[in-house]
Amino acid sequence: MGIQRWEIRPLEVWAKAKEMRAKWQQSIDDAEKEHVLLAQGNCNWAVGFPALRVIEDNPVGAMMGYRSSQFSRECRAAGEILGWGREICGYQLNCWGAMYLGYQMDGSKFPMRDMVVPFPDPCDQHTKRGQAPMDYSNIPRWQGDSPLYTGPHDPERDATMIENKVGTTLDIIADIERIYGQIFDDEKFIESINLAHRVREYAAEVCLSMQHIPAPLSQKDLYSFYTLGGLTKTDPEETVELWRMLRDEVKWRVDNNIAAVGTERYRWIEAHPPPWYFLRYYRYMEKYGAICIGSQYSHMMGGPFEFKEDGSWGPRVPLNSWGERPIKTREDALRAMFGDDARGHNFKVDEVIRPYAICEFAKAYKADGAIMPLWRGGVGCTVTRKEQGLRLSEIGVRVLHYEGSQPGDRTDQDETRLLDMLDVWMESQGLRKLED
Amino acid sequence: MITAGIDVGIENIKVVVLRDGTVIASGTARSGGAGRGKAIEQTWTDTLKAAGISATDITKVVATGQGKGDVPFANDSITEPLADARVALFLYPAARSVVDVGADQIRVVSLDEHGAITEVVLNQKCAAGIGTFLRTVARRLGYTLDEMSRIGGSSDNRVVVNDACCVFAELDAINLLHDGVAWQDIARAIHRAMAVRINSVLSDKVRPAKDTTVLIGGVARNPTLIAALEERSGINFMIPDQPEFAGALGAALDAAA
Amino acid sequence: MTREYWKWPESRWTLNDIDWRKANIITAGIDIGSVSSQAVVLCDDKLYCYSNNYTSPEIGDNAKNTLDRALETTGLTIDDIQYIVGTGYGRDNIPFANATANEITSHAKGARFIFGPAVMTVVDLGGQTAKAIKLYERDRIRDFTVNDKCAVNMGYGIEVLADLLQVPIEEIGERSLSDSEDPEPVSTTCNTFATTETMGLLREGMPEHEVLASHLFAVAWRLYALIGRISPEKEVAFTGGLAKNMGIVKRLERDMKMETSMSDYDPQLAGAIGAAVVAQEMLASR
Amino acid sequence: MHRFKEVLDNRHEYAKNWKARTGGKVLGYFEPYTPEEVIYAASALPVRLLSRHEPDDMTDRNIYASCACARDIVNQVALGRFDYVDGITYAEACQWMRHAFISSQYFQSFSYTCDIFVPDYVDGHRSKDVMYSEMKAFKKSLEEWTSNTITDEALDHAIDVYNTNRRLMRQIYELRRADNPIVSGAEAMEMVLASQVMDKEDHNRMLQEVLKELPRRSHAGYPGPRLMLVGSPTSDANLERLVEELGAVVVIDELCTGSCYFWNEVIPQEDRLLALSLRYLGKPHCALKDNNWRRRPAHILQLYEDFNAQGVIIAKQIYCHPHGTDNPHIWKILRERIYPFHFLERDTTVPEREMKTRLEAFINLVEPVRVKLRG
Ligand SMILES: Nc1ncnc2c1ncn2[C@@H]1O[C@H](COP(=O)(O)OP(=O)(O)O)[C@@H](O)[C@H]1O
Ligand SMILES: Nc1ncnc2c1ncn2[C@@H]1O[C@H](COP(=O)(O)OP(=O)(O)O)[C@@H](O)[C@H]1O
Ligand code: SF4
Ligand code: SF4
Ligand code: SF4
Repeated sequence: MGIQRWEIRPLEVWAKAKEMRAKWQQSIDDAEKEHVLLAQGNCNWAVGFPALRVIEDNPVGAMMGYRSSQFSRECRAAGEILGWGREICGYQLNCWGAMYLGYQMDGSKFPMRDMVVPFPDPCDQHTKRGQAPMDYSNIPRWQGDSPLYTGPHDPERDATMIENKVGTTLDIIADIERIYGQIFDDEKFIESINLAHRVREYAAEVCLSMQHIPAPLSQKDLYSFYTLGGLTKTDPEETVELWRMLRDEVKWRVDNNIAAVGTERYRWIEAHPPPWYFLRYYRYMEKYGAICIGSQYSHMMGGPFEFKEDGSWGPRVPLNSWGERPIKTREDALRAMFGDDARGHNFKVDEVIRPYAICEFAKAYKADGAIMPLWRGGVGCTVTRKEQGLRLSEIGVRVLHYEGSQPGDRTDQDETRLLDMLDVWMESQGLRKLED
Repeated sequence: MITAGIDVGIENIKVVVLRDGTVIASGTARSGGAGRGKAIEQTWTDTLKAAGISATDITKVVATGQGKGDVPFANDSITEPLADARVALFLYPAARSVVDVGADQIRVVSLDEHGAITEVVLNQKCAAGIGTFLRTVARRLGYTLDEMSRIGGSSDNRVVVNDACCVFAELDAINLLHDGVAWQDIARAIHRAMAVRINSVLSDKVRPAKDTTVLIGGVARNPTLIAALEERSGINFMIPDQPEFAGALGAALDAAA
Repeated sequence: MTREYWKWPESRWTLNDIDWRKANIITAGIDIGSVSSQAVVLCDDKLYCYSNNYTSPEIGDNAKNTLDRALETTGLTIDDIQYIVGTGYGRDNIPFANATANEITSHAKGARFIFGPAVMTVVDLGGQTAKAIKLYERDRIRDFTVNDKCAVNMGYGIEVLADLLQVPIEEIGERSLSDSEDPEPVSTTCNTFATTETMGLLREGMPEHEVLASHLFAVAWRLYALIGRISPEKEVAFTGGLAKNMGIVKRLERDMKMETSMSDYDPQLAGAIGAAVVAQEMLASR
Repeated sequence: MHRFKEVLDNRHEYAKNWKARTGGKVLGYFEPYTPEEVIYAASALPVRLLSRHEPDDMTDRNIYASCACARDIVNQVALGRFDYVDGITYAEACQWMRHAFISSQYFQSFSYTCDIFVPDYVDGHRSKDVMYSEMKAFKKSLEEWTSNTITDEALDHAIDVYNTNRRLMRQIYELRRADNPIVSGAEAMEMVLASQVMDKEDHNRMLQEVLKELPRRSHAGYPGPRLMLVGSPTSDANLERLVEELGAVVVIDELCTGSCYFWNEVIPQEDRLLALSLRYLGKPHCALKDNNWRRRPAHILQLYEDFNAQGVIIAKQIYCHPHGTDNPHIWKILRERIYPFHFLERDTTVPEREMKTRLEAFINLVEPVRVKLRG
């Protein structure tokens, strides 16, 4: 029996994405020269401050693991020498290892942070993330919470939790204004929230389009755009435009059955980021005509999704929907932002306390299989991963677990073994390589 | 029709020659390191000689095992679970699961009523190397594998070693040794700890059924380990005569199919 | 019988230049390790004889046999030895020892005997564990660290590797050094992972010397992170059997910029020598 | 004194007897942030689910790379050791414990489960609002489950019992400040551990008896150097025992299963739930909750000095990330003051010789006694 082959075609919007990426890089390089405050963390409201730049060690650490295993190893050793354990998130090991060493991958001085404004996340390693720079150079830190709970819905609990987040953030903003003498620009912040929402709407459409057979994009494409989703900080209008274009093109691809993988005959999902230094495994799976159609993690850019009452799968309408309630003040904007994160509605919560939620995702996207990492470093990456696997196999989705240290740390990653396991797994499902 | 299967494991190479469903010759050798190519060649020619046939008599050669790519004369190769499934169903048509415990890897293959594979579970890294560990530990205690297995079986002492992985088990074993604990008791403790580890792989995802599970791989030659594993898991394994050749036989069967 | 690649050569030796009958102080040190056992005899401040062999599973007789081998051909008997100190994993199983010494202490003292009194950082690379020791004021211990559970299985792991790869254990180090650049190391945390990964590399067609390089590079990294914890001096004295594996020591020199102390003595003897030195001190303090 | 160890070793029997005696429900909890007083006031018995190592081939299917502490609990549940536990609750702290909370439900069905969110930043002025709201929700759900109304009187009684327990435990710990402590580290640890699996009124009674007997205890000889134990929680006193066998004495610990469990009391106020919220937020910081304003390093140093320790053993569970992340700073502050410390990783079994070598060398380092003569 012949294999169905779909037409493939490069994405046109790539050109624009590339151009934007270059600009973004430039802006980062320029920022080095400007005298801005550097905050460790990740917060959407930072745009409101005229001279505050946030860097999350996630991308920094991931990039290091990806670019130079030698440097990442040095960083790791620097951290281990000071007492870090192997169970620590590899992004941190990389990033703070460089801080201990005092220099970055390219040999330049490590940019010390001026403050820590951590991104509240259910992952404990996220919580502890601000610890290293804070302990190392005695800088202030503002830790927020990431409240969640299981069990029946309790509006009172929800409200307190959201209010806690809104209130804490208001305090932090006030603190920063007071300490550093910068004035927070509400208008800019509100605008950015509105724009972010539009990006998210387009992104949600893009994500939904992955349900189509053949899938118009692959997980790798999603990742490339994923990073551009958070760039509203540099050129908001342009980002929105990019996402609109992507949405349109994807729509066109769906209508015309243009595939990301021409031989698509097997659809798999994953959980959590892949090993950034070993993206080759996507390509390898394509040899079997197997395409990765995303993960709860990559689809997060479209916001939280859920099955609707009519059985369709779609983005959840936020608790404090932007559409329904106009955003006028700083507080409104924060509430809109955090309302989204309320319990049971974001991917992290699903990962951490609703392991079965991945089944909904698998069903919606007609997945045949799931490939899931088990990381030794970083609890948030691995918590409930095996539970998810069990739940998936209960509903007939085949699951492959592979082991490693962490997406940004290749220490325990056995690449040969992973490829071997892919062969074993695919052949045991009756599939053979189409090409070699 | 004559076919052959060759299973290149991390520790051992196994060759089986099959004529119309009957094994006419088999051979094995250490697979070693860089010298593996030569060892494969050698085992192959030796086995053919024992069978009294020449390579041209053979319709098809299929390779399997982690080193299946290193067999230049193979006509095809299949991944290990396929070979496991083939041989299990050939020897025991009622089989629903196959457990293969080799030098490095543990595999659990579940089958449906038509013999199709429904799930494959591979060991986690911390459960790797059990076969090799048992072999080197025997050597360290000054025994052959058979002896160690027998001696371990003769103990009824309940000392335990850590069951998290081979390394931890070994640490505890050395500790006991220097504490003056009798060897047979240590041997037994080691076998039991390894049984716990293997059973943990069996417990993953789909538990093999009590009476329809085949156990193959070199470690299935170890009666004390099997006893411990059966006790721990509650499974009565079906074990072929030469379980270490099962993978190669599976490949030969595949070649004949 | 096929060759046993994992076996390292056992040895025994006597210094024939001196007559033990003329010595004032004769002490012995016995190091019963997880893999190997050594017995040494010191006549005054000279190493007179030693033996170095596998630790036999016959724990009860092991220490005696080891000492007997050292004394073979010397005419010296156990009764001529004034003081015997045991050390190592099995130090409690030396019925004839007058006292025992902790491994950390004995390796520190042994290293100073072997490499000279300037030694301030000692790293023992043994069968199971690695220990990094920092000294001050002659031989007082300022700090020490031992590798934790998931990083053990040092020398013994190499024996298993030699067996799997069918490369003689004494050659593993040399063979791994034929290229000046190392490939990516295999897992640097756990030896079980590292071994599986190494076998995988070989299977993928990586040449043997590169595979070995990859493995030993990983061991060296593991050690580097361990040694770093005690803020080592630039010069480090390596003791223990694995110090004979040049693939590890050279990498620590080349890539981690450590300077290694040199000596003609067999570094594997350090523990036993240290114990014999302790024996001398005990005699002196009596 | 040995009675504490007995209860600890037979904790399942203890709880079963308690149930038979009172007809009450047992609520298992995972983390020390669980407001036990509320449970107690609902006439249920809060029992900390403590790990115990048994050969484990059940948990791999559910958990990966977890510390033995959390993993063993799941194993215990899988083996049915906690069959008497009616409900479980998890007060947000370490994520591995959350995982244990989730996975346990896979192996045993509980008539009640509840998670309580505890802020990551425990000291903030807004933290108490969340904690308070969670307390209220917890109280409500407990009332539903037990069909008992939790009255203010019941809460007052519970607070009183718990505060008494804390005070008595502090008295025991105070005894360890003596030059020659009459309570060993292992004994003290067993007392705290036992308190977490017992009805506190029983425990109080036992403590009062012991406190009466103790002064009559004869002092042994010089106990050896005084050590402090810092690190991941554990459920036994094996390490303390080993150290004390080697000729040193553990005079104080900073473990969440040890001193941190009872260190601070509830300061009564009109709103009982608020008083409780503040008590739990005000606990000595665990490694995970020590954010923004660091309190843990100062607390460790304070204990070190108060108890006149001479060295610190930092024992971390393999895969314990909160301590893995916090350790660098703890090492740093100890180094700055030249307080000797030794770091070790432990899991379910301790290869004794290995550990002995290290501990002995450390004890020698703290107080050089050189070599031990035999006989
Ligand atoms: N006679 C025996 N008694 C006990 N165990 C044995 C015996 N022969 C082989 N084994 C075990 O089998 C292992 C090798 O298994 P095998 O399936 O040949 O490995 P692989 O295919 O991975 O190379 C050895 O490491 C040893 O533990
Ligand atoms: N001649 C040698 N060449 C290379 N490696 C050696 C040699 N001799 C011993 N070794 C290594 O040293 C290890 C034993 O180290 P040793 O310090 O004697 O162990 P321990 O004292 O802990 O028992 C062996 O496992 C082996 O890897
Ligand atoms: S989720 Fe994973 S990658 Fe993210 S902080 Fe936690 S451990 Fe690190
Ligand atoms: S030493 Fe054992 S437990 Fe640790 S990582 Fe290796 S195999 Fe796993
Ligand atoms: S705090 Fe540490 S020991 Fe406790 S559950 Fe978490 S990881 Fe395990």
